Amino acid sequence: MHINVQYFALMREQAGRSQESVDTQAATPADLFDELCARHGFSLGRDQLKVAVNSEFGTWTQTLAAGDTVVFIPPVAGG
Amino acid sequence: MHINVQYFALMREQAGRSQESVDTQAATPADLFDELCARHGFSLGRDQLKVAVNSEFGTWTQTLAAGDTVVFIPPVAGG
Amino acid sequence: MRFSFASTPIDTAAARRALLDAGAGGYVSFEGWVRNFNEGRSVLRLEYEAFESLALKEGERILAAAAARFPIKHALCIHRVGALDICDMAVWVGVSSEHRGEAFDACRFIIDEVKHRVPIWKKEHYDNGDSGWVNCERCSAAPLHHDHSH
Amino acid sequence: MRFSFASTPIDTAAARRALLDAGAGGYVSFEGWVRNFNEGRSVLRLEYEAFESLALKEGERILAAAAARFPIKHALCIHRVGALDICDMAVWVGVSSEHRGEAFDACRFIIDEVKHRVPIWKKEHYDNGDSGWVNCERCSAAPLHHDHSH
Repeated sequence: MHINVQYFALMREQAGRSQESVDTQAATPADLFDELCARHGFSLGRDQLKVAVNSEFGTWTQTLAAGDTVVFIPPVAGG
Repeated sequence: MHINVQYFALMREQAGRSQESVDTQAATPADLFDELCARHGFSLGRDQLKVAVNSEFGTWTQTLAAGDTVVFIPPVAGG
Repeated sequence: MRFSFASTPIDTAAARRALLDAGAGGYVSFEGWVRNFNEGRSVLRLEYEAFESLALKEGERILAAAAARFPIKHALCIHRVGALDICDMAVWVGVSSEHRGEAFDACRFIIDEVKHRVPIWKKEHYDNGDSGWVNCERCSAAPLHHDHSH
Repeated sequence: MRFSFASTPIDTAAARRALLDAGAGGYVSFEGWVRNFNEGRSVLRLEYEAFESLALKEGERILAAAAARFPIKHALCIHRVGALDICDMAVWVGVSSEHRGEAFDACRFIIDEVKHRVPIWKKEHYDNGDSGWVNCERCSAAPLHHDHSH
């Protein structure tokens, strides 16, 4: 199935793009992250990231559906 | 001796003036207050006022000198 | 560190500029606004009066105490005197500091101390035509039994 | 209650006007300013980037939580995105309330939560030509041993 992935900040720089459409068998955000980490070589691990699915905070173990938009959220630094 | 007295806020309204020069034998601000209270009929008592002598906080029992400026300070309400 | 009085609307933009500092990461300001009621009474307007020569000294002492107590960069306080309407700004406090916690703490310390220590008085004018000096009229109405709950 | 982003300097005067209320006696505002150093490094300029669709929701949740927790009249928060220089305002929070205590408490609550929860990132550019994403670069440099003391 196709999943949309958006990248921000350090993740955007390391992925070399701000978004991509991924054709994947990943059932969960955790599976998807591991697949994309192997491709892009992210320096941050899952324990340092949060995940959002369709512009809302999600969990690493929730089930992904075709067309979902996923964001891996590095440590924030607002203000 | 002559003492200058300045009045503010409620004290000013009750004294009917913002300042006066008083010829008095009062040795202390407490004595001076009692003398002026008898004349002007202040509604606030000494326990509700503070006193300043020459633009600095003072005490009711300090000794007054000729030419001193005394202010009886009602409860404040800044801000 | 400066405490001052204003007889016209407080220029907060100019005051803020005096607090800018390339080493400051946080800026907290407080404004006291004239409310349309106080202690259950409907207020139409206010007058502020100050014993300025002593108030300026006491205000400076408060700013110096804030600087000694909290690691701040700069602090200012400006208080209005004269006639004010509802929503007018009666007092402004601004503090800049390296980190935000100190700016919050110092700003609150300054306004709390100003309200308690600086010889400034406020006369409220009510919608029924009455008026009264805040903190004074009830004391004087019942000098032997005032409970200071106001 | 509104949380928003600005790609140009924050208009604090307009934002403040939105908080005016004849029943409000206190107004507290916080500004985050770009400091010229952070964690011992000399900073020349910053870039802020936000995951805006989620950040706006999270920001609104913070403002709603502040209104539920403190008896305030109005609250707003505006965060810059894009390139900022030293002394520029990165974030503004304003709160009005009947009494000043709640305005201080709510303003501090809002900025603390915004810094911890809202998906916004800050890239610092240093005087030696280096740059780095705050809270990320050191984690990624030592992912197995990061102590988060920064």
